Amino acid sequence: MNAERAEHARGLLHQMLRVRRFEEKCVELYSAAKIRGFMHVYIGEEAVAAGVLATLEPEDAVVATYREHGHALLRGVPAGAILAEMYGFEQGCCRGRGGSMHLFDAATRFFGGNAIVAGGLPLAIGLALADKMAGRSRVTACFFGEGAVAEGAFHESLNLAALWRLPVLFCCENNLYAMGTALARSESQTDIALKAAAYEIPAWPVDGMDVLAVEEAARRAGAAVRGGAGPHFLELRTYRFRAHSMYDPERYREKAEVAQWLERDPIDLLRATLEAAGDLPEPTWAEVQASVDAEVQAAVAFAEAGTLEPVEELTRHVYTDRDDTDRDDTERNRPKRMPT
Amino acid sequence: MNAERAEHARGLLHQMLRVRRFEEKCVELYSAAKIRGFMHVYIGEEAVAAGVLATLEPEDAVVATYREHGHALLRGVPAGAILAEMYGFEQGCCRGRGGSMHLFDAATRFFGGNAIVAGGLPLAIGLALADKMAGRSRVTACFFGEGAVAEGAFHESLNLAALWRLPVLFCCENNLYAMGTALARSESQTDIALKAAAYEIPAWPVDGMDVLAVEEAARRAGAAVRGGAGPHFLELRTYRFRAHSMYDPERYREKAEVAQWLERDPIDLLRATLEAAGDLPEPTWAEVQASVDAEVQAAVAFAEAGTLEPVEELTRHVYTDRDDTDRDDTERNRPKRMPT
Amino acid sequence: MKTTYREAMRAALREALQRDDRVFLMGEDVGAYGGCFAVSLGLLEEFGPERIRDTPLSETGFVGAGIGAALGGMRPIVEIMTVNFSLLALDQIMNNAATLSHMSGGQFSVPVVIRMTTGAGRQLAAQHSHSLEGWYAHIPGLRILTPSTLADARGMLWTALADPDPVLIFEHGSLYNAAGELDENAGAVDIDTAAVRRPGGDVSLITYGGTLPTVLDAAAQLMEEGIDAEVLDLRTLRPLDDAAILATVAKTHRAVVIDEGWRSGSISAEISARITEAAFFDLDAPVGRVCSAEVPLPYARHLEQAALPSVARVIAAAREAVGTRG
Amino acid sequence: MKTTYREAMRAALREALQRDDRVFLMGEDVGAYGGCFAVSLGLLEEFGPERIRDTPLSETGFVGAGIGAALGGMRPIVEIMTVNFSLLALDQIMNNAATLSHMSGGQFSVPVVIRMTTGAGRQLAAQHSHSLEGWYAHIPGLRILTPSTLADARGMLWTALADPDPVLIFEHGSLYNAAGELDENAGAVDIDTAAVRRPGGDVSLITYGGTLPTVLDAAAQLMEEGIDAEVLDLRTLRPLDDAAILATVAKTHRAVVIDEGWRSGSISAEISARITEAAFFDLDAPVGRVCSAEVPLPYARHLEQAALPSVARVIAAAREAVGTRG
Ligand SMILES: Cc1ncc(C[n+]2csc(CCOP(=O)(O)OP(=O)(O)O)c2C)c(N)n1
Ligand SMILES: Cc1ncc(C[n+]2csc(CCOP(=O)(O)OP(=O)(O)O)c2C)c(N)n1
Ligand SMILES: [Mg+2]
Ligand SMILES: [Mg+2]
Repeated sequence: MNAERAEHARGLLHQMLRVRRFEEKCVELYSAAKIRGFMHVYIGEEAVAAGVLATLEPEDAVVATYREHGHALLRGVPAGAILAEMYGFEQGCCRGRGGSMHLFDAATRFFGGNAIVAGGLPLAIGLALADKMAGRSRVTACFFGEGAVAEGAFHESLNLAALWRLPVLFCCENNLYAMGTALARSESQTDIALKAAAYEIPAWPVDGMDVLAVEEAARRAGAAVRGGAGPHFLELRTYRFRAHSMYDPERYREKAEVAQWLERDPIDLLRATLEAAGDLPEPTWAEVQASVDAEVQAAVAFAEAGTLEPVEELTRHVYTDRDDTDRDDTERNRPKRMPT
Repeated sequence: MNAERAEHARGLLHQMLRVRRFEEKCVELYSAAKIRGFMHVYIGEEAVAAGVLATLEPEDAVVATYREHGHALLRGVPAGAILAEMYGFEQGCCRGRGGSMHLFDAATRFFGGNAIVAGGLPLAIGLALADKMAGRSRVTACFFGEGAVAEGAFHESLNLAALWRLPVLFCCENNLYAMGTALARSESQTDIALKAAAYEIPAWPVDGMDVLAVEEAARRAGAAVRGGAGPHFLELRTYRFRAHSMYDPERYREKAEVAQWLERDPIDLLRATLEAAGDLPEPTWAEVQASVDAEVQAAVAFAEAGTLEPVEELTRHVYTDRDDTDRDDTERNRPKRMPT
Repeated sequence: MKTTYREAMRAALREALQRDDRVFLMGEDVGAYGGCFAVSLGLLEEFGPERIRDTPLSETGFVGAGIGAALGGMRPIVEIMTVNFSLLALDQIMNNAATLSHMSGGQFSVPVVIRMTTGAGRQLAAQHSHSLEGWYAHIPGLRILTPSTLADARGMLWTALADPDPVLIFEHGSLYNAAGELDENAGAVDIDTAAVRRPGGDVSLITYGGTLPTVLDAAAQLMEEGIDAEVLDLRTLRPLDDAAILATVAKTHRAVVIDEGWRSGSISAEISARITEAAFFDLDAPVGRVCSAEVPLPYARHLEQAALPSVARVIAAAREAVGTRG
Repeated sequence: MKTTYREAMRAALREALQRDDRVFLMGEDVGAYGGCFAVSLGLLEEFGPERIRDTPLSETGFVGAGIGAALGGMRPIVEIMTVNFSLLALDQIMNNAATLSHMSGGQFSVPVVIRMTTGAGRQLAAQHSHSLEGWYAHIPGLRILTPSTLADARGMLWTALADPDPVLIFEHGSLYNAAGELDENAGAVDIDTAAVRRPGGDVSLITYGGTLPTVLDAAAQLMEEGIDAEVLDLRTLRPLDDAAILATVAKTHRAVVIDEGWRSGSISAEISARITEAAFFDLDAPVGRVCSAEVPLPYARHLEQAALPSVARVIAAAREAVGTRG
């Protein structure tokens, strides 16, 4: 690799590692009962979010699922604000109201955090429609699992996007399972990219364990989307290394299958590539790890220092605060303050 | 044509004419305010129902839409019972509770009459699933318009049918418009048969103005379905000659387009074929017309003689009558009595 | 100016489209067809297909898209043909539109307006006739409007669009042809308060939307027998204007709530419960209710009419309330 | 026999599958995964994939398929993971399951059972925590069950399956681990009547489902201060057992309804209205209500708990009812 490319790849490695370590910490904190409710970690799938999000601009929008810690983090939501959210503290990115499955951040145009499978797709269509109607050259990246493909909302959304040539980048995280349901038991046609083709949406499968391949595909597709070529669709073939959620005893898949995929750990793969090329000297790798550890540690400290929102605030935000709203502003849904 | 085939074709002509004259009478009666509510006639599309229904067995099931007078009639629901239903009389096939959009008939396994676009498809899946689980070799024929293809329910249903290899014959009545919305303005991919292919369901387009072609396709597909080959899908290309409903001013299509399709009137086409082959001597054609006219006239007389259900019965049938139900019967949803 | 409810709605749409670039109308057949109830007739020609946007039959998809577009800075007006079809979009309405502001800790607002036709009376039977506006009023995060007059048909939309939160507007199908006088300068109206449509001292008849004309007829007839009814039009079902409800009850000490929803779990029950909670010792009679029969609306006219609140049933309920000794 | 609510449900499922060939269970992850709340754990091994049928994520599709299969002579049990997801299937539930019998003039019955988890308390936030069973009770044509005890968890399913009409069973997520004694021979129970879970003479506490334990706790504490509360478990929300409701009110003259739904338009409002209508002059105090705060349920535990009916709030409402001079 040339130096620039190596530098870039190290950046991606860093991003993936941020997610990995953050998620590992979340699992630990869940076991310690600091985090409650349903929690779904992204371990094993880091290359997908890292590769795609590396290609987005600040004004683009991101819509994700309940397995979205990594997406939020890589989109720029501070780790502390995410973790504090899972602690249920008012310093959380949603003041503790959303929790793990419902992270939102206006500052980075991060629109969730959607815990209804496929429920985020119509939102993405609308965000893209707003951009298109306003003549803004932006991309809305919409992440969802392959399980979402069976939902009607998926199909209605793809059709609308294609029909109206909306600037949506569909990112299907095909990790082969929807909870305990293997793809072949949920779709008569398991080739997901073909689904998109049925809407005349350009679509192609990508090795979701190879962050460079993901990034390359996302950049190509994203450029087309941004250029007005209408929606594009990536099927990102990946695997979750952990259970579906913290409650899943994993009865539905073989240990051997998991072991096989572990050999394609996206972090190990990139690290090996870099090392083989001599592009990851030991001090650098140690530095990356240290910086990630420090970030995670700081996030924990931030969350631990959090405070509970006064219970009197319970019904606040069901409706928009009337006093801090100019009823006719043009910039609603822009942040009032950066989340801490 | 050989004699048997000619006889058969004349039968189909007769069936189409029954629908045509019945529908024309409905329009007349609607104008006379005998029929109220929303009413959608099938004029122009007769070859579809006539061709498909000719291939079904009595134990098969039929699910249709709100444009279903013709399907009900050809399935064997007496014309009088259908018309009395539209008059709102208790002699109607649903005692006047359903009206034009909600015809049902247990005796002929006619399951509606569904006025939610695509709402009938999941029902058809379930009916077919029941047959399959019970080991019965039956077909469920499910009719719907091309407008339904945009609904999520369509996609969920196709996937379930294919995944579980259910005995469903999907019959898409592609008349090019959903109310005022032309197909190209509602689907990014206007080749409907391709949609089914995305579920690995064998699908092909058929000239829906040629009743013999429809019948041939339905027989072939139906045999496969009945034989356990899983769902099949026919895209029946047709056209409605009249407005969407009795309220539609038809702003959205050109008169010339309608005129062009009128030249492919399915009744005229078959009649011409038969005549050209000398298989429709004038007395026979006159007899067919006379018998149809007599049937329609008798139906009107039957409906006109109808009576209103006592208003005290209003809330009956919201729940199943407890006394006329053995709570553990094995033959629920079989007719208690033939509708008159 | 002579106008109709339909025309008043159309004028409101036109004004909104003219005043604010961010406003657009989206739904099935709003454009080329002219709207299934002709409300948007002519707007396509005036504003073009981008802003009068026909959608495929995809209620989840386009309602969700409206919510997303609102998040993205637009002011979408989404039309659903009939309230029954809105069930197909209920996940988007309840799980997204109504929750996003709260789930995000107040970061986002969802300024979408969703309009739909509601109600029975036109023999459309069980899949096109229900009155679910009172049922929708259960959902926190939504605002529910039920314009019953020409002025409200003309004026509520703009106020709804100016509201930062999701607003659902229910237009009763039987009102579209209602004709009458409307001020040339009629414009935005408040959407916070109920309105006394007929003052009276003997009994409060509380209603909204498509049932208002029935109730006003009943009140006129009641007057002939010496019962002076006050008619309160709720206008907004969520949030309810408690002050107005309690004010009329404080005046009359007797109330009947009339609504076209099914009785069990109706908005009438909520109003009855609130009156009882807040004014129990003021009441001279139990709060009465006149609702629809609990039946999927039948097609046959005599059965349909029997299912719905009628002048006769309102009068009977009012008489009973007044006849009760306090 | 020691058992849990979850095991009692599973025993009921197993019995139904054994007794009737037409019964099958269908839903997301009911099979290989063992059920998202482990209710159906082990049943796949026992009954095979045809009868313990995993579905794709297609709530409209598989709920509609359950309705169709019921029309076709089967006795499907459809599981929806969580009540919020049922909104995706609401069109099938309201426009088909609840109307087919009536629309067809009584020709068809729809003997489908739809089970789902409801309720909050486990910090699952706004898209997994709602209590919509009272809201569903608005819909004619449905029967709504809310088993709160081990005996009802064990016994309601079979009766529901024997019913010719669609039955929805709401299982409160906080109850699955509830443990206790159940008779070895426990079997089908009636689904028509409410049950007095604690007799008392001073005030009626009317509740159901997941809130019953809270209310029983409150009643025990109230006894310590000399207030003897009667606790009525509604068991079935549609149709309501009016006789039982009026009987307890006739005894105590004071009532508080407790339910986890949002307050406005809740089933509590309906019960309050009915009591007022039928027993106004028997009441010594207005009917009280303890419901959930009108907010999409928040994640943070202290906020979630504050939103839900609590022992303290029940006690306060009971005290207020008893303290009111009649
Ligand atoms: C509409 C809906 N149905 C069911 C669920 C429960 N559920 C949560 S995640 C999940 C599996 C989704 O799988 P997939 O889309 O592949 O995403 P993954 O979890 O694999 O990332 C299910 C069934 C839900 N949240 N929403
Ligand atoms: C879910 C739903 N949305 C909207 C409607 C209103 N509607 C009735 S028929 C129709 C057009 C359907 O077109 P298509 O499926 O092509 O059938 P066709 O009328 O052409 O036979 C529409 C939009 C409806 N009945 N159901
Ligand atoms: Mg997956
Ligand atoms: Mg069509």
